[in-house]
Amino acid sequence: MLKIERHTTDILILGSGGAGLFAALHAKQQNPDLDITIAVKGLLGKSGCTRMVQGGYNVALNPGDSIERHFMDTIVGGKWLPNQDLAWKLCVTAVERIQELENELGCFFDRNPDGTLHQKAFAGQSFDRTAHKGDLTGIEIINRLMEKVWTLNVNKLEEHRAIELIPAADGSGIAGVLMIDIRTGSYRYIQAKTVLLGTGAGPSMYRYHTPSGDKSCDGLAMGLRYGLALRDMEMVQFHPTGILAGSATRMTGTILEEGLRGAGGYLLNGSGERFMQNYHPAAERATRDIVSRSMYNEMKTGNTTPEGGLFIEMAHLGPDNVRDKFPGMVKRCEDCGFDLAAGRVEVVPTAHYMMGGIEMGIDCTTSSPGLYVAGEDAGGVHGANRLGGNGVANSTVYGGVAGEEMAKAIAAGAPLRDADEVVIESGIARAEHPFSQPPGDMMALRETLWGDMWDHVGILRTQKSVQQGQHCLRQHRDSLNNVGLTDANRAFNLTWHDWLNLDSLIDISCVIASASLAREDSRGAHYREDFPDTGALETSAYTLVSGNPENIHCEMRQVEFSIVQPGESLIEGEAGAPPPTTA
Amino acid sequence: MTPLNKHQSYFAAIGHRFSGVLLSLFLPVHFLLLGTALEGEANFDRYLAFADNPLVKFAEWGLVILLSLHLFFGLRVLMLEFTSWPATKHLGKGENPMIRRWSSWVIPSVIASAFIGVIFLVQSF
Amino acid sequence: MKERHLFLLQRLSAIFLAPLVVLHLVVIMIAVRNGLSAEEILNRTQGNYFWGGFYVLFVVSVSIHAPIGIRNVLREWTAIPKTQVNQICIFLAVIFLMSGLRAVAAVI
Amino acid sequence: MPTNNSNSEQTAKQEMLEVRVWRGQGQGQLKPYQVPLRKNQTVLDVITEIQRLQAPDLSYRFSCRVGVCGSCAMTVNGKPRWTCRTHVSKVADEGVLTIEPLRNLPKIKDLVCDLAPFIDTWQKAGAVFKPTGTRYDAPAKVDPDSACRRAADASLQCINCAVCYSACDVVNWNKDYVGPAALNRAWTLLNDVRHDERAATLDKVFEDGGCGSCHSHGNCTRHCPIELSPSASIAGLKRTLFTGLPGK
Ligand SMILES: Cc1cc2nc3c(=O)[nH]c(=O)nc-3n(C[C@H](O)[C@H](O)[C@H](O)COP(=O)(O)OP(=O)(O)OC[C@H]3O[C@@H](n4cnc5c(N)ncnc54)[C@H](O)[C@@H]3O)c2cc1C
Ligand code: HEM
Ligand code: SF4
Ligand code: F3S
Ligand code: FES
Repeated sequence: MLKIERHTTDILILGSGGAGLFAALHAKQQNPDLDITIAVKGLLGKSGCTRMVQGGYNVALNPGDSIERHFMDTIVGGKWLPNQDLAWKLCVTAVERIQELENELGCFFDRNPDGTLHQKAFAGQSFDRTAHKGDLTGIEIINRLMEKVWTLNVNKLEEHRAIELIPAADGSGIAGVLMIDIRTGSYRYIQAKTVLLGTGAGPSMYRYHTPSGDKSCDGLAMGLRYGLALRDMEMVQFHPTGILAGSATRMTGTILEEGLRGAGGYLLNGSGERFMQNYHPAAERATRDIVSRSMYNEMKTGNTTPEGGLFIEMAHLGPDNVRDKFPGMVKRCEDCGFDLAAGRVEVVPTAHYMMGGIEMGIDCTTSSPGLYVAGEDAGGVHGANRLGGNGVANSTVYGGVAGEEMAKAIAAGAPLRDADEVVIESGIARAEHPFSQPPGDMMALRETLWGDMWDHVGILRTQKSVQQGQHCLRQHRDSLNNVGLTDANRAFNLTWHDWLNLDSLIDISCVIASASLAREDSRGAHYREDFPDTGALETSAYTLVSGNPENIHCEMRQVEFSIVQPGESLIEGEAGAPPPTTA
Repeated sequence: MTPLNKHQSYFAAIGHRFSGVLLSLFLPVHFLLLGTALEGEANFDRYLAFADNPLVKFAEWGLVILLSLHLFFGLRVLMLEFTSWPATKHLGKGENPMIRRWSSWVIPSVIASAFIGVIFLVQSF
Repeated sequence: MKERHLFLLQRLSAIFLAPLVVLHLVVIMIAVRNGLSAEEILNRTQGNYFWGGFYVLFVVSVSIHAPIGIRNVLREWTAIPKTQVNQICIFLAVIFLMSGLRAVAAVI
Repeated sequence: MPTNNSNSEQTAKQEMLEVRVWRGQGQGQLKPYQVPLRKNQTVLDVITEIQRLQAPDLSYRFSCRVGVCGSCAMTVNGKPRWTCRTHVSKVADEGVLTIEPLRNLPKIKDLVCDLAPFIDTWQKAGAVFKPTGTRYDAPAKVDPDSACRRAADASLQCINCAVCYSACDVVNWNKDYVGPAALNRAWTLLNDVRHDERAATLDKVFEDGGCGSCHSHGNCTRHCPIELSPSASIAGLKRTLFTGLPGK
């Protein structure tokens, strides 16, 4: 048997995005004596997507705006699927959180000429409420947060990958987490009174995707195996303009910012013609889901670019003007060999965000005592669609909440539980599995998985396509189990981690497929060509998946309209309508 | 590991440093010999005769060059540190103009020092 | 004396030295023209308060400037411990100052 | 349906890139590989291709792949660079790439370094924000055109990639020197009117190994991938000796 190092801590946090770091901070603020450990797959604060946030942070700060407005936009944008209590708490706490970021942590957001915070417009919102720092807001947020957490006395397990949530032997709750120390390749078990899942989900099972390379739905996959239920998993948001540069570059799938379309950029098909006006009156300026869907339809006609996508063109706005207005994007394209200012760049819709996730209570609890969840790993806040700017608000708000709640739980006597050693052993066996198999073509497997999810469970779905997808997934599961690794050096063995990434991604792909099949309507990010109608809002139900991937169970649960009923509104005027101030 | 690719301002810094160190080694000697003038003009003239020795001339010539090199490179550092920089974020606009300007100061500094060395030679023979 | 004072002194002395060195270089150029003689030099300098002041300033500035410079070099390029480096540099400063002032006295 | 196969890559004779990669744990040497030259190819892509197809145990670090996380910096043909945003055609010297880990940092394995000593410099330089407000106050009003705010803005948004740290010879020479990135952050704090202990930060910045140790080599600024100017920030710090704290 392999030797496992064992440690004990009060609070174990998985992930160091907005959720993980805020949890550590707020737990320490509640009680500085707590022993806190952050385990993260990459480097602390340097991995995950919070850092990649471009547009900004939604918060109702302006006297002309209101919590109610923000809330209604969130509910209407989420097509009445959000858990309203969660959405309400998001909107309320965002105000306190952004002020904490500004005032206590030192984020320096952009200002209006009168010195107040500048807030810009994001599609689908009735007010200009997105606070930002240029077009790289995430760097400012996560750097300040990270600098703060560096100064706290917390144990940092960087480059540690969680591989299994370990229940208590007596079934009373969470006992700890099994992980791999990536740098040495050895196993480590951390026993903790409370555990936070903040691994940030991330739809990286699609051919084109935006999240950082360390995100592969590990948290969701572990949660599912552990017995937690996942909601809204069919809701995968696609961003319209991912760079398309061929399968051999990691640049493919990364985002060109939304502002390009907002400023008047054109989307062109393979023959260089605009097409968006054929799909929607707002043409290129329509919301993410509409543009992505239209682009996908256009691509289906076969009128595509050499790489099989479409073009974005800005040159008609004047190359110098474009260079001036979008220096970051122009430079990014230039670095990968494209001329955004004067030429055309190939783009394709790209999988961006998972609205779904582990079912969470208002205090970030899960169905298992001691186990908490926050950020993109959690489901229920956004429903069928996430507003641009609500993602980072979600991770920072609920990360902080989780930190406070975990500290409180410990003050109230949360126990250290004894591990179910059988699960530790099966967790290790699972991770060891590839070393018992002959090396194979993992590259090809990854590409086919990506392709199958993109083609069959992607932007447009039908019962047939999803079933086809499920069939493929079963094959991929078998193939993965037969692909192995040479057991030469386990230290920082990325190929081993590629295998483990695929393992998680295949499991969660099965979940997405199952939820997509269950939802027989089209709303938000989910579009069924065989059920194109939204369906009655009053009877809106959400999907809830549980079980193991070979034996998945999906049920539909009625949404509780605890604050506002479909047809009602908390505001005058129209939620989600473009703000009166913007062009 | 391959060493860092060397660049003009690196050579400026190294040149500045070597000239500074050599000057520092020479200067006390220079002071001491000058000080021997205390013991009368005769001594001092002996020193000057010694200084007429071609080898010593050659050394002095080197020191004049070192002094002017150190001067030019020193001014360069002072300008970089104490004059104001242009707006510093130039996304996509290439090398920082301040760095470029004071890098282009390096070669003229060397040429100017060499020129001063030539004048010294012309003057002393 | 703190690091910031040493840094400030070195830069200030450098700013001071710049014109002095320029002048000194010019004087050398003129002086070497006809071959040096003690008489000439001493004639120029003896009893001359301007040159007296000039060289005193030069000596004092260099005694500040050079040892601090050498201190950086020793700290960065040798393994000599910090306190010893400081002692060496104080010693250097004293040598510079003594020998320099003696020379000035000799020529004035 | 769209596919991602580009036929432009299937030219009869594939041009190859000679790549030499530093391999080892603690000690190591350059090992040669050959990778097909492609149209859209960053240095990170080259390394990825080697790991995926030729050397499965090759270690390197990356995360965002678009130049915001600062995880992927390495030494490429002698210069520190962010590899995810470095197009091969810009750096390949006659079809040859030499890829090594960053300088001035402890090596972990192959192309991966330990960034901890670099991260520690923030505290050493006193680059830690001390708040004047709380989460219950409205954000402070700051004139976006004030000199201070402009200075802070110009040096903000460092991605902590350690490229500057690795490019600076003084960091190599002087073990006590905190290096350009931390000093750059300290400068933004001095220009941040909301920062409570500006005087204390200034004191800390001038301690042994602080801004006085910088010799204005400028190599940090020359290499910073997002074109910040740590040299300018450090010069700003030095200038406070004459001007005092930057005005509000
Ligand atoms: C390019 C891009 C732009 C975006 N722009 C915006 C925007 O403008 N506005 C907005 O509101 N939202 C935006 N989002 C969404 C937003 O970034 C996320 O919703 C949010 O930041 C997620 O935070 P998180 O803390 O849950 O996860 P992340 O910040 O992604 O952090 C996840 C952490 O978990 C770690 N981890 C993963 N697996 C494991 C494991 N097995 N073991 C240990 N650790 C693990 C990761 O390394 C990472 O540290 C954007 C996302 C992307 C990708
Ligand atoms: C012409 C006037 C001079 C100017 C403008 C000048 C300027 C400077 C400056 C700015 C530095 C700091 C360099 C750095 O930290 O990188 C320096 C260093 C130094 N100077 Fe001078 N200096 C002058 C004259 C002298 C003289 C006459 C001597 C010696 C006798 C001298 C010896 C040194 C030494 C040894 C260093 C340290 C070099 C280093 O740190 O690399 N300087 N000088
Ligand atoms: S200053 Fe520039 S080079 Fe240095 S760490 Fe920051 S981003 Fe990287
Ligand atoms: S390269 Fe180093 S010496 Fe100073 S200006 Fe930059 S920190
Ligand atoms: S991978 Fe994030 S900066 Fe290169």
